Amino acid sequence: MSAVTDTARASSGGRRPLADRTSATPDQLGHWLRQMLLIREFEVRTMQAYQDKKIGGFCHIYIGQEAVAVGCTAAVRPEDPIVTAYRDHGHALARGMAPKYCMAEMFGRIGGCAKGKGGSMHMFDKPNNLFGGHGIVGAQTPLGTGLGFATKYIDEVIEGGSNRHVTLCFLGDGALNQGAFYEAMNLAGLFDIPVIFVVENNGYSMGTSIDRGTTMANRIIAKGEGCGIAGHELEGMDVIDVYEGMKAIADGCRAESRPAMVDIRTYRFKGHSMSDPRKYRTREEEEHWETDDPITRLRDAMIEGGMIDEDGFKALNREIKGEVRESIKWAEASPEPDLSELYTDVYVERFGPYLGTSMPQIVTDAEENR
Amino acid sequence: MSAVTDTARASSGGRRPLADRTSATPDQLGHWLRQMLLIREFEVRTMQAYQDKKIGGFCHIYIGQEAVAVGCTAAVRPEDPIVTAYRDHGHALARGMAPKYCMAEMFGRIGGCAKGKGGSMHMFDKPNNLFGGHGIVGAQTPLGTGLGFATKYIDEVIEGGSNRHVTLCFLGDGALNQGAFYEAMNLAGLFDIPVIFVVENNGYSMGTSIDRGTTMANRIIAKGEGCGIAGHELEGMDVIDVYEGMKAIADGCRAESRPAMVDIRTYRFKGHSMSDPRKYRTREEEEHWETDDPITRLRDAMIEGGMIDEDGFKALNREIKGEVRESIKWAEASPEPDLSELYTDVYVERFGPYLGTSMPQIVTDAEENR
Amino acid sequence: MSDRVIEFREALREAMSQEMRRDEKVFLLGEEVAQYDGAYKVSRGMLEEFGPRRIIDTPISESGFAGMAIGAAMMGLRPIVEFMSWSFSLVAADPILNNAPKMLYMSGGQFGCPIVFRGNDGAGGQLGSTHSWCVEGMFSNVPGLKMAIPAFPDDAKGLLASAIRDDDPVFFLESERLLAMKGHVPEGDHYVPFGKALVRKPGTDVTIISFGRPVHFCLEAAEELEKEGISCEVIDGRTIRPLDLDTIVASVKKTNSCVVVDQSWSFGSPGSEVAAQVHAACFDDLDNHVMRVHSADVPTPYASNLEQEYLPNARRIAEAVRSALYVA
Amino acid sequence: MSDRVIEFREALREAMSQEMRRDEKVFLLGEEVAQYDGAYKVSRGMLEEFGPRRIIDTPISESGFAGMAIGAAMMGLRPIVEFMSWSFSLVAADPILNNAPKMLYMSGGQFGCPIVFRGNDGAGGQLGSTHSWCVEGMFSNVPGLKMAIPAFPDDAKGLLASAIRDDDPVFFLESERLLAMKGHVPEGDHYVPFGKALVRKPGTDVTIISFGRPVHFCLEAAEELEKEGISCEVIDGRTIRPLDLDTIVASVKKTNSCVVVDQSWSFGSPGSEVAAQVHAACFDDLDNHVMRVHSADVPTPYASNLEQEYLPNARRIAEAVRSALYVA
Ligand SMILES: Cc1ncc(C[n+]2csc(CCOP(=O)(O)OP(=O)(O)O)c2C)c(N)n1
Ligand SMILES: Cc1ncc(C[n+]2csc(CCOP(=O)(O)OP(=O)(O)O)c2C)c(N)n1
Ligand SMILES: [Mg+2]
Ligand SMILES: [Mg+2]
Repeated sequence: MSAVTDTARASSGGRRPLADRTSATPDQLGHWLRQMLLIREFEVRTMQAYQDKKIGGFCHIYIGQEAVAVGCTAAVRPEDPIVTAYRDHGHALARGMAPKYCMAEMFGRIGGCAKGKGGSMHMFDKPNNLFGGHGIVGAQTPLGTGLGFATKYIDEVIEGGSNRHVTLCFLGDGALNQGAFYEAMNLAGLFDIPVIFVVENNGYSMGTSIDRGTTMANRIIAKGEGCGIAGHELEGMDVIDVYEGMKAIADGCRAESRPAMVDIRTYRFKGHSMSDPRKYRTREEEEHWETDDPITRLRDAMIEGGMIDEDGFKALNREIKGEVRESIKWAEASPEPDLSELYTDVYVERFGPYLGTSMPQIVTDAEENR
Repeated sequence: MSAVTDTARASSGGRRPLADRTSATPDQLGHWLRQMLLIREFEVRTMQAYQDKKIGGFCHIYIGQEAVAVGCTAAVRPEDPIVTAYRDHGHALARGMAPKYCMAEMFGRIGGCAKGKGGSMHMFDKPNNLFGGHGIVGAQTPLGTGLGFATKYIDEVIEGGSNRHVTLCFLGDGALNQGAFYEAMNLAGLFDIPVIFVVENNGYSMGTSIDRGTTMANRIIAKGEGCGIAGHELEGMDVIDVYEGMKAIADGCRAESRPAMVDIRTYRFKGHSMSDPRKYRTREEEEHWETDDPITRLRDAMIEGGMIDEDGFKALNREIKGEVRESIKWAEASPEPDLSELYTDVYVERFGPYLGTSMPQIVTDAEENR
Repeated sequence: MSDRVIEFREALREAMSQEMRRDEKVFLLGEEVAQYDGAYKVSRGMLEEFGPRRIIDTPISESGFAGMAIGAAMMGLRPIVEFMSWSFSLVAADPILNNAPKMLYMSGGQFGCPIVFRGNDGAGGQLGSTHSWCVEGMFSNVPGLKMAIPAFPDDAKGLLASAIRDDDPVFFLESERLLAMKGHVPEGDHYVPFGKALVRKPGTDVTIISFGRPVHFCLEAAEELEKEGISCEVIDGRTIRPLDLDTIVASVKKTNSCVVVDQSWSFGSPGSEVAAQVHAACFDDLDNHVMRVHSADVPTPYASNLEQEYLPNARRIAEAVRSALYVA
Repeated sequence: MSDRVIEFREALREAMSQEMRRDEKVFLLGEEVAQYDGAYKVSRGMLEEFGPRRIIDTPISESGFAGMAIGAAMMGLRPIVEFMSWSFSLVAADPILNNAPKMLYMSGGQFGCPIVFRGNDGAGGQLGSTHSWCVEGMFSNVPGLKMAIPAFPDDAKGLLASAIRDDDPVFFLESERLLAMKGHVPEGDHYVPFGKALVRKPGTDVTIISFGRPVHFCLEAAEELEKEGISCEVIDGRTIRPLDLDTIVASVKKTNSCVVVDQSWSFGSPGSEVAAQVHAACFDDLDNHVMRVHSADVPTPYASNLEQEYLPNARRIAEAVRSALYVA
């Protein structure tokens, strides 16, 4: 049942030329570099804004894990659903959400992807098939199974064809210990649902290292195997490894209409949330991982491959910095939601004090652009 | 991590003499035969009483599975906690509950083990360390982990010694699919809790055969392995197999203070509950299992071993029939709870309309006999 | 009124089948709903008509399959989730309370949850403490969901059909004790709107308002009281969210006294809500404070005599009415 | 009153430490309670004092560890279960609602559950819909449990110490927004009994009753209203189960008007319960119906301005008081 894909891991440290390692075109590679840089810069500015009290609530920074969201998203199609947990800015950007909607959401403004009602933990993007951003640990996993169920139902029952979709359901290693995840896996295994449970295994849930909270910490795919689900292990600090590994897995799940579980080893360079002093891990450990920066990795490989040079990289960086700066300006300019918004989106139907629903700008903009 | 104990299974069909198969004394064997007969007779009369509307609510009959409760209970000590699901009459009797308390409980009488407040699904016996009888599928599994936690805490933290207990936590194969079970296993594995999850695998949860509801149906111990818990498989239609298998497992868990998961293959000869027409399985399948009757098996082996003869067996049977008849009489004679009982046992403390708590007869009798 | 008489459970089935024929996006899932025809035979025959892709047996994983259905609803499908009993929905509390009723809000209007959760609710069959939940006592507190609770077969069909067509999540509370009840039910399309209570029996002396199965206890009590010369107006609330306060208030302004009968525990319940709202809306009309009849404030007992005493039975309702009217 | 001033979170810690020193059967478990010193530092230093066998870090498995603790309580141990937030207790709804408060009843008095569940409750930090539950809105409906909700540091200590010594399961609701609040707290043994409300501010014109954090909003509003010549008596309920109706009624009989302020959603809440009970007990004393101030009946929004408007803030309380007193 289990099939550990170690190819990627073996190759990841290697110095093999890019062309041997991936079928991705220079354009694709450039796009990934751009996306990872965008996430990085976005998160840096997010931390600043949080410190400046422009962002409230809980805020979880994605820095260090960029290769996971970018590589995984690249491995599936835009129409394939994605759902994730609360550390979700990276997924939103990788999925194609314009940074301004994401930033405005955290600023609690009407221009936010959820009109400021969701906040950092709840990024939704209907035009880009991102189904949230969910704050309760593990809660997104049955939803993920349900998204996979739905695409399969639509493809096979309603349209009478065969399965054409695969769903990505991201979760943290801490979510491994929620019963909901186990039930989600069993259902996916039982009903042949094309959903991939992507564990972003950064080794910690808040201050708890994986081995302190999770049995079989060194081989978590055993949990998937208990539900008859094929497991795979990937290194998560190199976007090419992630992409190549996930591409094969996703293509397989789509073709066979089966679930999979992937253990992607990664690291969050920052604290759990904005208030975490990170006493539970050593500076050495952090440095060890920081030398494995996914952005540096891809940049170096592309420079080596002659696809970009230092100047080009700097220009790209500048461009992205500008873009993020614009997003902040846009967010700041976006008004607070009108107080009447308190009573919209509670029910689709309008009754009593409830004012029905209206689409956020992210949706209306997307419809106009279509 | 996994260790499948196939010895028992291999031997179960065999014709090896009793002495080779077990270290149990003739007295022990006789006791088990007696207990299995008691459960069988008790359940037959329970079914009648249910049909006569003397018993209400849901009622789940244990006939066919007697060797499991009897063999498992024999493999542990009286002070070891036991907890189970709603199909619990067999466990109560095997644990030593006098049939009258059990019957009176189902009759809804004050003499019942829970003063008639619990009913068939909720058999509790404090003097015999039976912690219920639980109606919500899977809910007893975290409790089982907690009982094991508590014995270990008492043994090691409060008394400063080493672990001396092991807890038996029974569950049906249907409970394999509840997240609570998964969390219970992970916690047990993580905290080295001496609890054995005994799956009474009768192949069905209501009308759902195990493979229709459960992934890895042919090797469910993979679910334990996902939580780092050693798995064992036992045949459940021969009490000697169950006892020998469980004895080794229980001794191991006690000594190492570790959990285990046991898949015991058995069959319920009757419907899921009293209202089940059993359309989901064939008469052939039922007959196949009925020829494997655990009582016949032990009786035949004991006759062959010269420990009992036909007449002795008949006499035993008569004696047990009388005992169960008495229990029904006793239950019928026991009064309905006084209406004031509605407000007892809600809170230990007496306040407002609440009348505090008082112990049921099963406890006061036990204290007197001490 | 149609003169065709069918069982409550058949009425439920008709609503589901009708909507499934109308809309391929609708499907039914839950434990034993397909091959077993439903633990209470509500879905009998539906597997045969709609096949295993749309009538789906699930494992005992309420949290998993409720969450799965919510995910499917986010994609625009319209699942009907059967809980064999609402008592088993506690293990699914997070998806049904934290996801379904809040998804639309949290996503700023992007993803709604057109989903129906349905199953047996309430005590009454000696099922003991864990199996006798009246979840309206807790779940009606939560905004974002709607809650319907039919007491008669025609409403069972009409409310369920409306629930399935509703774009918001609906908690649909049935009573196992009523499933075999027969009544006139319209054939063909039949939709009962949410938020419209029904006067089941007109009267002049007191307003009795209830929801679901206890409506029958109220009618029983009303009949008894009629013999004593007390004329009761019995209102069947039909939906708890939205609550039709207008119909209740109109009645109380006429009768000047009110008894609310709610099968849930008293504390912070639909019953206390109705009492509080009636007091607020009819402060100058009431001759006495609103009386409340609930299940006793204790876990549900198994013993038959205790359970009968526990329930908001006709005797206790009649007593409340007399005391509302200052009749010794 | 002691003149030592400590934080609310320290008061909680003192209660736990004191009881753990007194009784080896008491232990604390939950996510991040040990090595991390608690997500909100309530248990800071306790690992050091009591060691890892009694201060236990758990995985993110609320259903599992709550159930585990209940099993341990059945064996006579006295666990304190920390939910990082009560919002996360929904995944543990079954064990905490179906097991703990019913075990004594179902077992006919054999097995009680001396257990405390505690953690942050309520909105107020822009945490959004899933993380802002006021679980008293739902859970207070359930008999068999007790519920305490301190608003001041001294009560935090005194109520928690009482909760740990209580033989029944206690749901203990803290507020993250109050953890840093400082106040006089007695050193040494300090037990506040359950079911005794406290008049936080005496007054003559109106009774304002509240629970937990909104008590502070009430005091704020009372101060404002004082300037308008309105004298408010503010009652801090302290426990929701048992509810101290006597203190409330005594006050209402004096003031003849009542406002209840409850941070949960309105429908079927502690607020509606208090309103209904006050109407029943003070029908002839009230000059107006009981006014209620709740969180808005919508999922909790993230945006700061929406959240402020959502909460039962001082402005909304003052408006309710004025309208209770017919002051335009
Ligand atoms: C059910 C539940 N329990 C607890 C929490 C609080 N909490 C939020 S994130 C988190 C740690 C999760 O760690 P992991 O899944 O590894 O994700 P990571 O933060 O590493 O991305 C915890 C305990 C929660 N949100 N939901
Ligand atoms: C959470 C929950 N869901 C559903 C039920 C209804 N139910 C009671 S028993 C049962 C089947 C359980 O089968 P299994 O665990 O195999 O035990 P067996 O009846 O075979 O002993 C179901 C679905 C329940 N009691 N609890
Ligand atoms: Mg992690
Ligand atoms: Mg079974």
